Amino acid sequence: MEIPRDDLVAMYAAMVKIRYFEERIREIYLDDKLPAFDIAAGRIPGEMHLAAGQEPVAVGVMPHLKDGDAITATHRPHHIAIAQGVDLQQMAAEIFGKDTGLGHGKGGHMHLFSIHPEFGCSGIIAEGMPVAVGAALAFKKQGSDNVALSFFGDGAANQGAFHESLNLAALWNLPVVFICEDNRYAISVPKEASTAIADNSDRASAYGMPGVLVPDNDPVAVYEVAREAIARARDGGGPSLIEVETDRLWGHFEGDMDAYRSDEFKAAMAERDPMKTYPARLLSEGVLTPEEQEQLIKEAHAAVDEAIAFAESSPYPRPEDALLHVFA
Amino acid sequence: MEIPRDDLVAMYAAMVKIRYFEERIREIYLDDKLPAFDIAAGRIPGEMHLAAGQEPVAVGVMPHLKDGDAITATHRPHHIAIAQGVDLQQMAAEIFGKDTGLGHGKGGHMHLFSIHPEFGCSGIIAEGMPVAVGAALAFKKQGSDNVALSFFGDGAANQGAFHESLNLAALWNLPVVFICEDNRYAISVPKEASTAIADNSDRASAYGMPGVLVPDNDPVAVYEVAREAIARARDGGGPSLIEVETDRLWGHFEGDMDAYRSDEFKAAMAERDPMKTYPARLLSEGVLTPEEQEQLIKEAHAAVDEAIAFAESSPYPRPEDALLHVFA
Amino acid sequence: MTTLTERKLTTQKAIAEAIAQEMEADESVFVMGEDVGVYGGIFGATEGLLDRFGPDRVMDTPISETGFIGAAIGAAINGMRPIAELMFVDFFGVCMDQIYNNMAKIHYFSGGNVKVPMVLTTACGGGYSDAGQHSQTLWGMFAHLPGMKVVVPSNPYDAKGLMIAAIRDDNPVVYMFHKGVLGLGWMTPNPRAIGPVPEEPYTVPLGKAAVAREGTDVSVVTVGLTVHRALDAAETLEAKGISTEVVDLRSLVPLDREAIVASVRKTHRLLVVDEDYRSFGMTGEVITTAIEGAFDYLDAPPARIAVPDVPIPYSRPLEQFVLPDADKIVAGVEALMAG
Amino acid sequence: MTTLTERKLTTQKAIAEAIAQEMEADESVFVMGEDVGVYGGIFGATEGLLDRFGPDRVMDTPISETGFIGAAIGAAINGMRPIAELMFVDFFGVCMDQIYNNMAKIHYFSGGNVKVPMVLTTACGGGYSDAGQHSQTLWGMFAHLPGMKVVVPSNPYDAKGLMIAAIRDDNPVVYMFHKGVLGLGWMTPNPRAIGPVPEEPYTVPLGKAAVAREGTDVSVVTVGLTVHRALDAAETLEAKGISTEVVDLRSLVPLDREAIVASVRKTHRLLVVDEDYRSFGMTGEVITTAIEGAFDYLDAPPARIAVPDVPIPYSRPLEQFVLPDADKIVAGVEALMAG
Ligand SMILES: Cc1ncc(C[n+]2csc(CCOP(=O)(O)OP(=O)(O)O)c2C)c(N)n1
Ligand SMILES: Cc1ncc(C[n+]2csc(CCOP(=O)(O)OP(=O)(O)O)c2C)c(N)n1
Ligand SMILES: [Mg+2]
Ligand SMILES: [Mg+2]
Repeated sequence: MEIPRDDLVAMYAAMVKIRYFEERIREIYLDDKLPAFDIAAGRIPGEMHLAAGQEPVAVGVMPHLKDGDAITATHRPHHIAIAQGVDLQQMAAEIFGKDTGLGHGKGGHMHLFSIHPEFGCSGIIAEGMPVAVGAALAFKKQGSDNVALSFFGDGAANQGAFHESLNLAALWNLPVVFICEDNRYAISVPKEASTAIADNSDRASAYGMPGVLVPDNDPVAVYEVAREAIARARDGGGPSLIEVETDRLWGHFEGDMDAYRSDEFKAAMAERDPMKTYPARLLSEGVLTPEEQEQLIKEAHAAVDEAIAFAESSPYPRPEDALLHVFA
Repeated sequence: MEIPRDDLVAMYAAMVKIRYFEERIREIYLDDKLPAFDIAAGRIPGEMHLAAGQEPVAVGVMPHLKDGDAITATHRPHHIAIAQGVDLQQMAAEIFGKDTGLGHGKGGHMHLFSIHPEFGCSGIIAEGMPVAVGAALAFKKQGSDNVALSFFGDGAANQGAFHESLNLAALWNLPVVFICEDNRYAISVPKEASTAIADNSDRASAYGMPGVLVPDNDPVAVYEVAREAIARARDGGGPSLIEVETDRLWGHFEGDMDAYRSDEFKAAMAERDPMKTYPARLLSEGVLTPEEQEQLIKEAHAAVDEAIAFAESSPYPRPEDALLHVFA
Repeated sequence: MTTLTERKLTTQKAIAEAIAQEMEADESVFVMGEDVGVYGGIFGATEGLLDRFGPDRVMDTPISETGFIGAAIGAAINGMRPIAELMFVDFFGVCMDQIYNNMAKIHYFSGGNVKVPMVLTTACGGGYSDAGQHSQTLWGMFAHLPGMKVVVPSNPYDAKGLMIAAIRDDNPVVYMFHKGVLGLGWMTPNPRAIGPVPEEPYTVPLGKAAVAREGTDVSVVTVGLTVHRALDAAETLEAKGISTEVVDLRSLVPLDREAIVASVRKTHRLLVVDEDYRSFGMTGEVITTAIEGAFDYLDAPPARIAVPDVPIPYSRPLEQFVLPDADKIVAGVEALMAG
Repeated sequence: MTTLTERKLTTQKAIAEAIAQEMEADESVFVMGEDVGVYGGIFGATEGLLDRFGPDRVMDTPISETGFIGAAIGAAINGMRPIAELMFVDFFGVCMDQIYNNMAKIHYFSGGNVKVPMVLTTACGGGYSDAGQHSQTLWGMFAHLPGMKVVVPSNPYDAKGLMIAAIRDDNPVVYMFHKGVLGLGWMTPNPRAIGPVPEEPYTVPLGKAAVAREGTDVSVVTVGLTVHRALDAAETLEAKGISTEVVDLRSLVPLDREAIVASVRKTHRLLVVDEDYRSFGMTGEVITTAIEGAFDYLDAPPARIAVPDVPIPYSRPLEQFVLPDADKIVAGVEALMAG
């Protein structure tokens, strides 16, 4: 099936926005901490898991979503939230711990919750998987044709919640699509030291659901596989499992020395960086002109800069507001 | 491969012992509680999960075990413990809550722990599965050729611990055999309402380990499949998953009205009761004579009666002994 | 208020009725859990619901507590009001991440934007030789972790009203019913487990203790089945000339600290009784609450009776030794009066 | 005892050294957990071990806490002495069944026949904006559940001695290290996180508190990082003429009740400081212990400072508001002295 030009371009625009967002966050995060790294210091304290390199997984899925669809993501959530269209200013403000943030500064970068679009993430591996099943269950009960997407890492596929979630989704024939971001590492542990088989997509058969491996970190390949899976879910055809081989370009979190990955591995990743390969393809195929590209980059950067400026200039919550929102 | 006559007969003898044990326990359990059933009352209080009908799973595996092998079992543990040769007197005494019991009355029927042979069980679904993996890990580290067996129910196969355990065992190539007792029900919930695929043995492929379905509740069929799996584990060939279709003849626990299973289902189970079919086969094939059978039954019953008499005549622990054994 | 014509129900039936009435009134309420369907719940909390509401609203689940409790969260966020049953509270360990890190925290993390209106029902308590993985109460642990309300009814009237309040509450509520207060036909008979229950829906507010019996000499503060034990003890003590006030906390979160303090200010003596483990739990919290609010009123150091930090043993004499009962409460009060 | 030539280590290095020495001495000791190998543990507890002992004894695991902690139990029963690392204590919910229902209870269920000699190491504590799923201490919850020892070192010397004692103990020991006492290069510098540590193996007994600073006017009882906060506060208070005794509990199970009571009998005033949630936790237990053992000695009602029953918020001003610090301790002590 052909892919509309708009989608091809929109995916690229989202990728640019994501990468630039991650770069800006990284810069600000490290700026305040180096040379004597203090994780508690700076405008953005705490752990920071960035997704540079994994943009294709997020943007390839998003063109198929519609209003009311729900996403649960992981400790590495920015790319997915941005692709889905979560308010960038509120998201940035949350990461800066500001009162204007999605959670008034209570959640931080691992706990971004948005209602429109519906997005949630968490710091516990595989924690969002059953929640996506539950969102899909609600959709089914309510007779809507919305779908839920659950993103998770290769490391998460060995957590019990993976198994229970896929079984439930298949058993109840729910509109949920499980998307494994296989960057081959769970922090320092390579997939072959954690996973008894080569491809998690093969585990779909344990639940009688379709499982597809996308072996390239390519937005178009993701797009095509996700289109089918999401359409099937929307039509009442039940859940699927998609595994995308992707790259985490940077350390697991900022500050990670990344000593467990070889220089060759890192060089190979840089080589195949989708931020190089994808636009090159769009340009060479004439989908995009250099001028359009420049314009698109400018706009994406402006949106990010604006969001970060908003975050920086926003006030902190009052200390005693810590006591609010335990209960509704 | 041929099956030694001794094994065929030993399996039958164990079956007789198990069934008679379960019958005696049931009788005593209910005797003290009916007509006004009070779960707290009588010589054997609390929940009671009996395994009548599931004897083939236990006895088919046991001839392949040797000294030092370890077993973890479930809330329905008697048949396995008896087949393995756990001290029957101490086991009965534990069920009666006596000081002479395996755990001095602290554990009761769901928490039977024996050191020689090594047996443990638990009241939490799938809880024993990782423990068996750990026993196998110890065996491997110690360079022994012992194996660990983990028994669990069809219901347990949807618990996260199942997934994590099988993955770990396969990843580390451990000598453990997972044995699913598929009696098609988890309390009142039929397998098709809990499990997205027909056969849990097919889930072995999600871990790259062999998975075999034994579709008959037949000790000989179990024997053959277990022989191969245990030999492979012992030889360093790694774990396997065996699923045996079996029958829970009675309620989930004693007192269960069993209203969720049809009369036809129950009649069909009674029809194929292995306590009828297996000896009939042994007799017709000339493996056993009626005289030998009678003798064997007499001995098995005597052992059980003796164990129960021992339990009944043993003293209770002193109340204040409740404070002992929290810490070693 | 009790009249001869008043309808009486067991606590179990009161719970099932409350759920049924809310399901009737609100399409978004549904039930999920192991054996909640044709079995009606192992402890009958969902008795009759499958027949009335069908399998889409009364959903049997696999033994996948992480999966289905997490799914309840997702459904709650998306406009439903699920009731998820954890068959025994003792099983919390296989799914606690969803309960305490997710269900209880999403509202806070979201800065109040996302609501998680769900009820987690669960059976607790021992006394019938079900051993250490089926007899715990563990409410102190749930109450320690912020973000969930924790409700523990002791009688049929409260059970219905608290359940309806829990379902209507916009927060996650852990509704813990002690097996011994349910009035089940297969448990040791308990005359206090049956009582008048209005037919129409009503609520009992979460976070309000009840004075189960007024007294002037000593306050016994407790929750769940031991409310019954304390009431029994109070009768014995009355005969001995000691007037015992029994405070039924009814919920641990919110904890009605005012009720605790008020009772202690009145009686000047406090005995806390708990079927949970003694240390780092409810007894310490209630005593500390009294210290914080009524230190100068105390005629004796507050005392406590609880499970002495051992797993619940199986054998009857062992189990009876560790569980609070009326005799121990009587002895505890007498020691307090002497002290 | 400290001399100029004494070797100093950070708490983190002291922990790693303790493990290494026990692995050296005892073939049955091994380590498993996420990123314990080439990474050396996210908080460095296993630094250098992989190089020294190889992957068979320093095993990286999948993110399968139920699986590998359960496996540690099985290995412990079968002659090994595993050390299993739960990366952050906040993750307990995915594996608590193995921890509390299995690891902690098997010895009891077996009537003392089966031993489970294992150490569960885990990082805890906040203060660096890691938000509500990576900043908790939760030790009150572990201490509430019987069957496991619970150790919380506050300094390098104790960390090494307690770790060696934990490994040699025949019981399951939960060894909780607060990130803020480790002396990690990437955390806010803490001068108290480095100190003299003997090279040779030694033990610090489990269940014995330490008087971290002697004083006569008030006892501050606490554990973990807040020991440092209390010591800082004590210096400020000293300048104000208040002599503060700081008691470092070092382990919550066994709880050194005698040390608590002795200190309160001496000072007549008690402030309990805890980085865990306030209600149903350590503060209530320590206060109740003082009430039980030193009621008549108290000149004022004991007080407490703890996290005010909210999840740990991310944003710095919010987090600082909820965490105990030296200023709050100073204010708390001053209020106590006034009361
Ligand atoms: C239950 C649980 N265990 C461990 C962790 C610590 N942890 C955070 S991220 C991570 C690795 C995750 O790997 P993967 O799922 O592949 O995602 P990636 O980081 O590669 O995107 C681990 C182990 C956690 N957050 N939750
Ligand atoms: C984690 C957990 N969830 C639920 C239960 C309650 N429970 C006890 S037995 C049982 C059914 C088990 O079914 P299955 O595994 O098929 O074993 P069977 O009883 O059929 O032998 C359930 C749900 C439990 N003990 N532990
Ligand atoms: Mg990964
Ligand atoms: Mg079954």
